[in-house]
Amino acid sequence: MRFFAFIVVCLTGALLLYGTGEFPDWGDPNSPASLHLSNYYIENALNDTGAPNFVTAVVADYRGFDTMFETAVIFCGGLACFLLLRDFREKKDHYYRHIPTGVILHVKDSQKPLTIGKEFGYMDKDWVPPDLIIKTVCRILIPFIQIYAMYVVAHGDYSPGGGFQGGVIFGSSLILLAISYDLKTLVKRVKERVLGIFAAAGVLLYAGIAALCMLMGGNFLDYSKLAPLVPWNSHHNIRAIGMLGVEIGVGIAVMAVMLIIYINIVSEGRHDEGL
Amino acid sequence: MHWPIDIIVLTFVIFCAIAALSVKDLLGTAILFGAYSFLMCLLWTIMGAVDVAFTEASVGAGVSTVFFVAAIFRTRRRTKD
Amino acid sequence: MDNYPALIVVAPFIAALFAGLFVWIDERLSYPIALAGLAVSLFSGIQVMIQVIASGPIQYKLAGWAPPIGIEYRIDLLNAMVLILVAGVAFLNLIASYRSVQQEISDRTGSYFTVYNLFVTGLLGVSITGDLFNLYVLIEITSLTSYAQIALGDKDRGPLASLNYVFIGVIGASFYLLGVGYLYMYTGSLNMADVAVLIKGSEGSSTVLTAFILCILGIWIKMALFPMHVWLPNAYTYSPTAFSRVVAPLMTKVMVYVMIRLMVTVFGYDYIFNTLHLSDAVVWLATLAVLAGGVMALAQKNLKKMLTYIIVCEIGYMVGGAWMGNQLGMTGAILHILNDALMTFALFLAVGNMVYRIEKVDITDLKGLFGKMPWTMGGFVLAALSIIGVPPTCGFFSKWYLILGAMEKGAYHFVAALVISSLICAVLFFKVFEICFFESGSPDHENSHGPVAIEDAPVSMIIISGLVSLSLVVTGFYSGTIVNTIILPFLK
Amino acid sequence: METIISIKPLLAVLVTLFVVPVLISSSSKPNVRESWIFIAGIIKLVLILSMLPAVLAGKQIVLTLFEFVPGASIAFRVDGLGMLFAIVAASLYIVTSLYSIGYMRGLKEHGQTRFVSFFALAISATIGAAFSANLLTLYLFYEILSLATYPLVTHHQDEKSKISGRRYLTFILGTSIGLVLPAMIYCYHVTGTLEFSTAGIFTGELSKPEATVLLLMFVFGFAKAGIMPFHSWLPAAMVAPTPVSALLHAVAVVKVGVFSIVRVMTGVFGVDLLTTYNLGIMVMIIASVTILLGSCIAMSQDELKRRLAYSTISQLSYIVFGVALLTPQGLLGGVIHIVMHAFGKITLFFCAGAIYVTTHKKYISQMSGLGRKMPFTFAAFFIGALGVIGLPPTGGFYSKWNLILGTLEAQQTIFMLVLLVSSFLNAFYFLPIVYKGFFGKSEDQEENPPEKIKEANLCLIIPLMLTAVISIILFFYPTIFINLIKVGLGI
Amino acid sequence: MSDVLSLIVAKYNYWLYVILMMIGLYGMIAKNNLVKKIVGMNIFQTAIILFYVSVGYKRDATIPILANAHDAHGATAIHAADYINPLTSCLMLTAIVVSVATFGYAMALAVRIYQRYQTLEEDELRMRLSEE
Repeated sequence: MRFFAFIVVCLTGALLLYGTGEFPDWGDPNSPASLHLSNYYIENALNDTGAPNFVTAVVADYRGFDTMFETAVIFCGGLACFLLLRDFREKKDHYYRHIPTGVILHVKDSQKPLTIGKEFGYMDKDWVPPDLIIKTVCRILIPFIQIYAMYVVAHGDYSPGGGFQGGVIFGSSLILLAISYDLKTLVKRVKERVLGIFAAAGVLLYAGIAALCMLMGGNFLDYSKLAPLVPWNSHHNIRAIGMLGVEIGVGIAVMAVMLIIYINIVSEGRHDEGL
Repeated sequence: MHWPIDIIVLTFVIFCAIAALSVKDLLGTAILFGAYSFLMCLLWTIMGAVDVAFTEASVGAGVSTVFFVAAIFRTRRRTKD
Repeated sequence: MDNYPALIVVAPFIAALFAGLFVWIDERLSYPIALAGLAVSLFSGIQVMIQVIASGPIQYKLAGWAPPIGIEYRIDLLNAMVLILVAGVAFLNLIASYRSVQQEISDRTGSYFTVYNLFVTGLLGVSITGDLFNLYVLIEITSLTSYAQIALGDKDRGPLASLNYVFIGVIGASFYLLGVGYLYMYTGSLNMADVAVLIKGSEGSSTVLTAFILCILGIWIKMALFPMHVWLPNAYTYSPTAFSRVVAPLMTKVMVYVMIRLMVTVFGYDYIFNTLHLSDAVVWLATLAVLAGGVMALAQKNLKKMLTYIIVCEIGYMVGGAWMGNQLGMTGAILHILNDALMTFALFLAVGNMVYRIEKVDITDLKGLFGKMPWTMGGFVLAALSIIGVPPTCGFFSKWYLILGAMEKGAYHFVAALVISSLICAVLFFKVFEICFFESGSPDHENSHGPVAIEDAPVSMIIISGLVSLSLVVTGFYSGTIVNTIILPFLK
Repeated sequence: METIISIKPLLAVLVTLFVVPVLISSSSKPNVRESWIFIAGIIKLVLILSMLPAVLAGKQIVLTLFEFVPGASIAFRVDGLGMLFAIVAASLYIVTSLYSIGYMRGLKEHGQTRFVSFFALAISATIGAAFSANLLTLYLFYEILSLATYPLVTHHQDEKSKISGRRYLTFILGTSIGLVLPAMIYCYHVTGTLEFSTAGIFTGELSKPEATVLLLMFVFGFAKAGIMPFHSWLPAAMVAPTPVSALLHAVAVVKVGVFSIVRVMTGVFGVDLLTTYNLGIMVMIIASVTILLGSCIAMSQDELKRRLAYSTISQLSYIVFGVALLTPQGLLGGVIHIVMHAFGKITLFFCAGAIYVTTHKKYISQMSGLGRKMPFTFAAFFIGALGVIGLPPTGGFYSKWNLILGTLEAQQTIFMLVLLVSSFLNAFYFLPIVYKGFFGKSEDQEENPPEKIKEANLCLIIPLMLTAVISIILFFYPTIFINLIKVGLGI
Repeated sequence: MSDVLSLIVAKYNYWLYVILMMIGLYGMIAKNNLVKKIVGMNIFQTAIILFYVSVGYKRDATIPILANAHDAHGATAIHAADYINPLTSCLMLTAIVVSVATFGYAMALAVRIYQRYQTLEEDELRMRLSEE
């Protein structure tokens, strides 16, 4: 196998190197790649779309269709993990911790779950008491991370970032919550149902705005046709508003999907205990 | 002239890639892989592709590593190769 | 309405999202929504086909940007045909598979329908787009959704088959992406028509050559051309019925379409056949694929797996025809996209019906099935005859063109391979028929719910299965019309 | 040539196909089912006969259904040759249907609905093959016929029929896909058409070696004609119920094979091309070998049906032989043998079946003395045997006579010898059966007391007497068929 | 000598991406552990992204965000040569998303396979499969 792999790899490498032979120099401003289309984008993006970040302009508008499916890809990823790992069966034995005393109870019959509250807490097989420093730091940090995520989403057309990055950051903040406390805390606060709806709704927001353009008489994704819907808008390019809408959609979807994937992997689909 | 920085970072990237594939501890692989992603992100920033770099920083170095660690948590840490 | 081209892809997409949304609200609604999306897509496909036949290729500018800047859909006759095929097969399969999804994936049907519709969206998008990178994104959608669905099948082998498919699928898609990158390096454009103009006259360029090899190689891996087929049999065998029924007819065929699109629209005949002279080598490869597929099919004990090897063999047909370098061969390849999709669909529909009743389809499990499931077996026989190439089923007519093309080129080894594979298929299927016909199985089949008397599949499944099988004959009779109105005008 | 566009050929083909759903739906009521068969059969015959006057007047009835590619369409054309074959097949279908009622019910066979349905399908395909306007259509119906007969051959669904069915398909499908299909496509590749025409479709594109290979591919490829070495499916197929053997393996299936070869030689290659390249001799040698070997093997068979099968193999080659003579007399003799042999051989099979149903005897050695108990059956057997041997007063004489004249016309005296020797052999293996039947001693009196064996029931007797009588009538009135051949081949 | 140096400077980025890709591909094919394979896969994909980003790079150009956007607003002319290619960045955003989705799902598959077979080593898996 190793030998075979070596041969394949060498052949591929040789082919790719051969292909680079006629490449223009690295960073050559006059290479065809940097002239044909990119110049158009750089020179016209601001006028066309009102977004000073050319990448965002291309991502959300010129090639917005790609991005819609990119979001669909991430949605697929989440859905795939859900389909693969999600295990709806109730687990038979549960561990509980009696909070005042610290005694661990092992309940084998799941018919009568203990009420979780001041007296009893969940606990996992390899439960360790949450570290106070980590807990506190995270509790303080998480809201800031989330605000930053929202900034990244909203400010995507002026600075690097956009819906995807923002969504990932938001998702990470919640994952941080799960890691610093435990998975139960997260699952209790963010219901699986909510995540599922968010994931679909985020992509749907994107596709919906795009389809709305179609209903307004334009082509699919042609934001310029949205103008009648936002009559109060006077000094913003209508396309920039459309882009903002889809970026928010992407952000929501990505946030939800990241959580779905994480929760399913870490708890093997049972949504009870994890890292 | 960015190329000296570029080539240094690139060397680190390749080093990390090889290391990530060859250590026998998967948790080590996870961390090396995170480092690889982060260096990659640095490389792209040098080349000016800030959006890509940002994404890689949040995804590659961030969430991917978390997924990785989560998966290792549910499987085995040791490996033969 | 000018938005039909967009609707073809968008309708199932939005339907999928709504279906995904309703999983968490009322799961029963997911199915009708998914079905409606596919119906709209099919309808739009037919509308587009009518427009294309009437007034030539349609361009659709997504987001309203003119082609090289934005993404465009460019629908000519070939696209339109593949689109209708994909939408039609997916739609019919969704109707036929409702019961088997309920049986196999009972606790997450809504999500399954979502994934299913996304998969179909991907296939439709691949067949409609005129943009190289958009094609890649949509290939990835089809891939991810198929990874997901394969893992849902067999509890033990499904995930492994899926992971293998992930690795090979990623290699294939990445090769394609690299190829696109090289093309972009050379031309600075991603639009197919634009790229085709820009690479004209650059026959000697190593970049273009590498791009060409990478793209074609990537697509070959994705379509499972021998010897890159290793992932296919396991992946298709261990997937759930509803999925294997749609992926087996469509996935490889859409990839063949992509290959033809790259050959015809992007790189051009002239470059491939007159500059590179690749025809001979690839036809030999296709010959090998045909033979190897047939021989490996002979060794199988599981009916589903046997059929997957036949797919490998049929891919050889299409690749061989497309690379024959003449019009007849290309006609045969394109006609075979349609015919093979229908044949495979009919076969897998029948097999799905069997799986629904007897759960395991090792060949020895099929004893006495003619008596117990006469309608299903009727469909199966018709489809099998089409694979063998018995007139008037459609399989015969595409084979006709392929052989004619091979004769024109003088590639008699390919002719021999086609004939031999027909014979092998005859042996294969009659081996199955013999068991179904002669061996009288015990009156009660054992399955996991204990002994159950076998009867034919539910009516919804039988009707679709019978309909598709009959369509094989109808398509066969109208092959001439299809060739004259769709394929020849496209190739001229 | 004047042509009439009419839907009649299509109807004639489809009528028995359309009746299949009706048959299936009335499977619980055997009498209703059988009456439908007769209605369909009679409609079919009437349709065919209604086209007869036009065909005799030298017109052709054409109908193009689907143009597949220019020159190769799904199309029908009724000419003399096809008409001749269609009349024979359709009329014998009615007779056989009657016979099979007696046979199947007499033996209480299972799956009778399946049986009659596939029978109807097979006869549709036969008529389709007869009316084909081009090689593609012919191939289409040829294949349908192969597949439709498979469930008939393997009707008993036991191990023996499984093996036979396997052999049947291997030979028939193997040769048609392996040889005919490439040959046909090559023809199209070279000429761009597959339409039959009396002048042939080749206009000098073929060199002699190419033509030789192609012709061989066709002659061996149409394995239904039973040319050696692709003959052994026919004896194997004798496991089928006798009506199948009678109609299909004496008339429909095998004759479709021969008919296809005739069509290819006269309509695709054309007599002129074959004469130019002197290819007739080659085919004649092949046919002669089959004729003689077939007869010799037939003599060694003890099972009656197997003997008949080998006899059929040898007789079929007469037809090929006659056509390969490439002279008017030879063609006439060969093609008319389709008719004459059909009536003679079907009589023989009917008799074999009647004997089996009544006495459950399959082997010739058990049959001595039976003739006295079953006089009608054995009388018919005698007439049938005469027809196959080619002696007056049966139609068989007429074809043998013309064949011999043909050899003289072509100045192939050696081959005349073949015919004579073979006729002698035929007599040698048929007449002793009749002799033993009437004059031999009954052997197994203990097992089967003589009073238990009596003449077969009416459903069996009427058909076999009918065909025997027709084969005598044909001796006196063969004109209509001769005219059809003359119209069809333009001689 | 300076020729060689300039050639290296001109092309080394592409060469190194090829090497990185080969490492990834090798890991994907030759490694025995499924998780390692997945890592190889990701390295392979990132290498391609590196290639695209290299294609989009321009000497003496800055990041593709309009400088002084807030006050300029189209008043001053924009020079295309000043900014790097935004198109490749856009494409690679998509590619990264694809790679992370695939990565996440592959990890999920690995967990699933481990659940079923208690191992992630390919040779052991093969042994288990042939036993059954």
